[in-house]
Amino acid sequence: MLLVLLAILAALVGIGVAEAALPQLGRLLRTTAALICAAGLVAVALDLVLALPAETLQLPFGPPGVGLTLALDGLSGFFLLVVFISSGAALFAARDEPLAGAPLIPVFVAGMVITLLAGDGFTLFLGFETMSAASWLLILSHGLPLAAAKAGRLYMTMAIAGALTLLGAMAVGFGVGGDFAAWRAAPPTGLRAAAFLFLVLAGAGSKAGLPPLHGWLPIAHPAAPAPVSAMMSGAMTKVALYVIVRLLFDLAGPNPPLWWGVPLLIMGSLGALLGAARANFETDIKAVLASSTIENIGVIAVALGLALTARAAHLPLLASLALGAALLHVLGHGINKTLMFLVAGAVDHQAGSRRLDRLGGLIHFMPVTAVCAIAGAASLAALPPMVGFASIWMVFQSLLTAPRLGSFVLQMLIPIVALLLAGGGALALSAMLRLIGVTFLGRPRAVRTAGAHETRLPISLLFVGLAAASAVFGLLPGLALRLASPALQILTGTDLSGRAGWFGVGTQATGGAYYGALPIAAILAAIVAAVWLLLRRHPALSRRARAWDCGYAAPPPFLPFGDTTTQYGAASLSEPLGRTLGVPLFDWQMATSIPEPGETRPARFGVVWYDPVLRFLHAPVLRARDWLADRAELIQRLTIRRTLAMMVAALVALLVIVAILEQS
Amino acid sequence: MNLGPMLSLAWFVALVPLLTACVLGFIRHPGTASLVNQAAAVLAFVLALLLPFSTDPGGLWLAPDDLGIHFAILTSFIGVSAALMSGPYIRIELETGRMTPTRARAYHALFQAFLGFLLLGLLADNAGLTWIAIEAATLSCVLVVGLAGTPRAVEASWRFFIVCGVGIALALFGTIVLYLAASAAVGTGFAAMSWRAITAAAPRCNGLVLNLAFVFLLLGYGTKAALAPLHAWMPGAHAEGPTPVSAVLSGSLLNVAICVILRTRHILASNPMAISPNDALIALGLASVLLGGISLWRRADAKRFFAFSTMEQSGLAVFGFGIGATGAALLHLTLHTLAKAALYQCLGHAAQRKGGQSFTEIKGLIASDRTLGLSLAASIIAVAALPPFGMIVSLFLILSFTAAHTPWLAVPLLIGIGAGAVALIHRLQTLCLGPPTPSKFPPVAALTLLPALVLLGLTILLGFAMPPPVAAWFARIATELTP
Amino acid sequence: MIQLAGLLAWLLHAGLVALAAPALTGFTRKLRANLQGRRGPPLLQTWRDLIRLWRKETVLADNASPVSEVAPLVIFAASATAALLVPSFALGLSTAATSDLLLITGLFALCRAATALAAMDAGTWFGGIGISRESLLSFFAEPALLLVFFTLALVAGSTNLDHIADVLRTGALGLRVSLGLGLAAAISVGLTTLGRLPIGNPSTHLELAMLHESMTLEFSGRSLALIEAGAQLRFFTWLALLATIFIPFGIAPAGDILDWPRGLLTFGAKMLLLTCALCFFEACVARMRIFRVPELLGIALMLALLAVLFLFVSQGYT
Amino acid sequence: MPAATGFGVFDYDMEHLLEGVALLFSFVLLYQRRLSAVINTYTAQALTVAASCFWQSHVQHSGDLFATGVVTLLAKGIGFPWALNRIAKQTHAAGSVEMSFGVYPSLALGVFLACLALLVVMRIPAGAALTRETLAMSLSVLLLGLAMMVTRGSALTQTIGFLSVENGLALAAVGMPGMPIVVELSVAFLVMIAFIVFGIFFFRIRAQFDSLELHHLDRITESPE
Repeated sequence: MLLVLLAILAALVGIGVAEAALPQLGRLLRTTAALICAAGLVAVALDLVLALPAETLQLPFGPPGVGLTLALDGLSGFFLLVVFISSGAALFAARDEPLAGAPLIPVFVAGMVITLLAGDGFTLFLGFETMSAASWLLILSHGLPLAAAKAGRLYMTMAIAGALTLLGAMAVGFGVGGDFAAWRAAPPTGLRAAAFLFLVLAGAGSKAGLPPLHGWLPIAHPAAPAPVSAMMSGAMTKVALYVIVRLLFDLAGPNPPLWWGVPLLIMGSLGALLGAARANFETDIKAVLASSTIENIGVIAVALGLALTARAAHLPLLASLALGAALLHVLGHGINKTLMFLVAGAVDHQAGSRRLDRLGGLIHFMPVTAVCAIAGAASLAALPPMVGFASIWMVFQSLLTAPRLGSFVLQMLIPIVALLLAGGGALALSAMLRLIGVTFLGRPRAVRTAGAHETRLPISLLFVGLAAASAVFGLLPGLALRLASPALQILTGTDLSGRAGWFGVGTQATGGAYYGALPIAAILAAIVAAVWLLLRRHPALSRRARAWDCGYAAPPPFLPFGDTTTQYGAASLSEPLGRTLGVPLFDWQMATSIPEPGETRPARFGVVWYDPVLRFLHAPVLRARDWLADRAELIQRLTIRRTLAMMVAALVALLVIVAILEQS
Repeated sequence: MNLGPMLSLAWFVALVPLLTACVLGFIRHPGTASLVNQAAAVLAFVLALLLPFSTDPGGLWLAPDDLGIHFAILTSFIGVSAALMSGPYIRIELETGRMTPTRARAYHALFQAFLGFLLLGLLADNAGLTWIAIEAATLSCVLVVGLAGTPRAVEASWRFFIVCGVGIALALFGTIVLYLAASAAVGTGFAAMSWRAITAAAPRCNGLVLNLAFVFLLLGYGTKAALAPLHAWMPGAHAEGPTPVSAVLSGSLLNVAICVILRTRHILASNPMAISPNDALIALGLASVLLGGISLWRRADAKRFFAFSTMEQSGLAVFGFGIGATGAALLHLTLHTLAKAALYQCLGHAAQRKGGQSFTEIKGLIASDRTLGLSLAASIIAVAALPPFGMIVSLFLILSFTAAHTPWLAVPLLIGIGAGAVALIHRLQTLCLGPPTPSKFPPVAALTLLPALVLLGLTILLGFAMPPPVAAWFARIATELTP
Repeated sequence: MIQLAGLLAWLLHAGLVALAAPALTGFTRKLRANLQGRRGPPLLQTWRDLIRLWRKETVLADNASPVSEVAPLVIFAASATAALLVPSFALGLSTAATSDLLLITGLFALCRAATALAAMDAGTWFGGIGISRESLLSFFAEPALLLVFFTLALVAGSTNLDHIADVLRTGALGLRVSLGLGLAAAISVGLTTLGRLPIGNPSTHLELAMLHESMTLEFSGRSLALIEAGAQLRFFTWLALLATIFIPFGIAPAGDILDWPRGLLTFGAKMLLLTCALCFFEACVARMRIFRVPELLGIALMLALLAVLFLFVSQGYT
Repeated sequence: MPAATGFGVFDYDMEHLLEGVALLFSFVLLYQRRLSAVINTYTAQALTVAASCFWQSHVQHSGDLFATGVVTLLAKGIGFPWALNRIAKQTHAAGSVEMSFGVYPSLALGVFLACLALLVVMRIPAGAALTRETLAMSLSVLLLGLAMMVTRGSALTQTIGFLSVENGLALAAVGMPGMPIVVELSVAFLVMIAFIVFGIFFFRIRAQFDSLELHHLDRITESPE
């Protein structure tokens, strides 16, 4: 199986190089790349279902003294699944997009696959850097030069900082060289283990978008072309989470200290709240989706934190439930976020803009895309029949059963984490409703939006396919958890086979809470069908008229779409939230400009808010860098005589030091 | 003085460029001069390639060790690429009138002189001869830098000369004291001057004298290697003057100086009485990385910017030697020399096309000159140690070694490297992307960029798919260096 | 045998819900009118309204999309499913295994989502008022509700409604402090989600006061009938939820057919008791300003958190 | 091998005297205010070094040292001072030397550096006594030459400082028993080349900044690139 994946890897890089050489074959090459991803998906799914044993492979070439080893087991298999789904869909959607950096997309996928298949520290680092560099170049090759440059620079700064921190973590934890098998034998202990934990969380956490290092994500992900944003949010953040799971769960040994899960719990719950709140205030579709990624990553982090704590307390049942929740959410979010970003790309392409207050009423012009978007948003907002609800349900169940873990601090922390997570969930639902409502429903807010028409058939089929996949996993969560069972077996010893059947998933084999996904969906469908039949049996009259609007007069004839400005826009929908939640978190202020009497310009209603992370974390770092650069500049500006004086001083100092050393 | 001992292979490697330099002094026509220049460089490289295979390549005062041979091959290879670049480069300089035919002639002569003295410095076994070779190489480089004649070039060459003059004086004094220490153990005369003899007799020498020698040799050759407090001359020297010599070749001057420092370190390390030399190397290396990485943020001139990047990366290599990651540091030095040579070639062509070397003048290269822009971007990515180029391997090894053994040292190192890499990324975006600035010459022909692309290809090959004999060669040098 | 009994009980429960939900809303209106000295509409008025609306002609806004036609169906289905899941007079219904508190919250969220989408479809500004206020209140309400479930899960061991009712019914737990705090929090959250008086005014069409009605302003005929029925079902479900958990006495145990009549009687008494309490409360309370509601819900949140913490302290949870 | 070491042996005393005189001249260099005086002091120091070469050749009975002595005498004793004077006249260098560091502080610095040199070298066990003292003296001359370069403001004085450093090196090289001729020759040879380069520089700096004062160069260094 590893050889198949190696062939896929080579093919991807080959396609990248081929496309760079022959740009005119772009469309064909990207289709083949998509097919290769699909083949990879099938291969990995087979591997997971048949639960084939783990394999390792030492590549013949590779850097001197370190060597490149690849390893495939259940855990990397599951994440490969998500990466292949997201990349395959993105590549298929990118077929006819005029992308300057197109040859880099297969390289980006290859980078992610290398990271997942890494069998030793260097390959992991190499994959991590390849995927960062490829996506950075893709950001630069797209969009307005100024915005792309700023986003690209911020993105690459965080990527390099993250990669170097991860390198430091692996070196501090496991020393130099040696593959994962050797590392597993000698996990870090004591102070090194604590340093290892925080460095891994800082390095891979910043890449995944865990607070406090998540400030860059809502700026960088939207700047990339739509298919690449889909892969960055859908797949790359999951690869970063894979690195956290692999290093903290698998390689850090079977019994980590009990408090290891706490940072993940805190960062995850904060991420859920901040990400969801921010999604309500963003005005660009892709920024809303990027912020919602932070929320979902937060939820996954909470689940991972719980699993880690349960593993430390040797409760395999709870650990496997929490980890199952995390993996199901990874799969669900991977599919739905890819779908939503591709929809955002289609909307941007058809309606000419990504800004929410220039869209509206797109459901009339792009019905299929709208329906798929509603399905995707429903899952991201964790509404019952969808996969999002199944994983959130499992996360809350593991949260509710967690207080048995004992330590008093944990008992205090778990309710607060649950509180923040529930708040985040509510905000996510509001954000998704706002996104769908303002983009697809109501009346077009700009004439250009009325010019939109449905995407071409293959893309629509892609959307329907993704929405269907999300629905299938929603109705049959057991299927996804079966795919995850090899990973659960490796990390927690038991999988959810007893508890996750075909119809739904429960917390214990018998008794305990049980979420029957299929029966509930059946009841819903039955009721809807019954009422629908009732409606058809004796059809009543139905006609179209002007919207009642509580008796307001008809809009003047020169407004083709009626008075669109009275509709609730993006800013006004989140105005009550802004007043209460936005002020403390984001320094939210209303910036209204009322024209003076006699002025002809229209009144403007705007909102101004700032990301706390960028103000209180990034800005001080930049100030420190400038201060240091100014100090260093003094040395550059030294005149010749002062330079010589410095050299003589160095000589004298060295002589004195040597003299002192020789005395002792 | 019969010439028998002078006929050895090592002498040929050094003498070919030197003799060509004299010949080039008389060739009027710039076209033939650059052809002769290229031929001589290729010949020197081929001869250098034969060095590892010949049994006793030595000769009078020349008995190169593996380290010397390794860097001789590397320097002569860089010399070939610089020579291939100087052909078209000088032609354009002549067209713009920035260089008169007489100066072009002087340029080619000094090019070969510089290359010859560098090779002599590497292959010399006699400490005095090494000193003379490096001093002569510095002088020829100073003259080349001074050729430009602009006020900034004069200031740079004056600073270059004074700082290097003082450095070389300290180095001479160090050599004299080394001779004093060795003569006590080995006896006076030439025996006490040969690196091999001194290294062999190191344990028997007087520790205190060796310490004194080490201080002066470290500071003297440290100035040549542009380590932190002694680096004042290097940015100006790299930035002014014609690129093929002042930037591409002068990178190798740093390598030669580092070789000598490594030999001194070997001598000191094998003498129990002397202080351990590694702490000094670690301190200077770390200072170079931090100062280099941070002052990258205040540069307005492209060539000076990359000069600081050279200082940072060679500082990291010296740091690597200091903490004991010898193999990785050697690989890092080699890969960085290749990558930086490629980068400077592209930058040289870009600066010529845009008629200036500040960041405001060179913008949007990919838009105006696609092949040049892409190759400059690739070389900046190579220098920033990002995949797919090989420097990521050596960077990973050195940083992991540091983090594993002395974590508290790894923190400032990671910050310095991170700051440097981000500055490179930032400059890549301004140089290669965005709207282009007007360029005075037609786009570069792909052929002229061939040397740069070959260099980049070599970094990938050496990084990821190093052939076994080369790997064995690196391992042998590494074991030879660690006492 | 239990499956058969369970199915029978479930069908009986379904019939009960279908009949009682509109009647309950009618009774509430009647009682509130009497409390204000008015005669109020007859008890069956809600049935007549539903039938009248069912036969009326549906008028859709000119730019309304299929969402306006599907949303009422989804609202009604979700509310009905939630109603069917909550055990009323007997335990061990056939849906007992999957009647989970989190699932019921999810179904309510689905209703809210469908209503919001339907509201925005017409493109008028009334829908926007409701949605923006709803998103504000839901941020404060859902965490409180979850903490109440947290308390119940810790007391009963799982969030399965059937199991909780069974434990509370038989367990000699007496009046526990945390359950009392949980009840207070649950009531305030219930009032918010249903839009009852102190938070919103269900009977008026004044823009400032409307919470749910503004979202369904554009609907008429059958759609409005379905939405009204959904609202009544949700009202019934909430009261049934409070009755089953916080007044657990008298529910017939699973499979014990003979006990059903007693279960039915006690359930009817409980529902009437709760409705009267609600009406008395609403009679003497005025509507709060929308930005004061977060404070009320903040208090509910604190009560729920205290409930959980008291649970740890009192039981000395290991 | 040199005669028995230790005080009271005439050969050793004479060598020690010459090196002492050279060190004295280094101090005098730091003291001078006028440019011509600086050049004359340098010439005196060069002559002392030449004398030391001759004396060492007599003591060590080696013809090479005698040749070095002749070369030093011709190049540094006569050639350089002549060229320096000519350049000083041609570039109309100002009479007085720009004293950016003041006389007494530079002398104090000189004393400190001399003490440091002695401290560092004297701890070497008394092997070849002659070489230890020579090493100390030449290191002092070297450090004082560096001090001269650092403290004086004109390109010309900086060159003389550099040449004084070369004198220190020559003293050290000559003092080492049996050090092969190649080093001394090369020292002289390279100083020659360095001097020619200086010459070129002077004219070029003169052409660019019409003065040899370093503050013009400093202005460029301090101006942003």
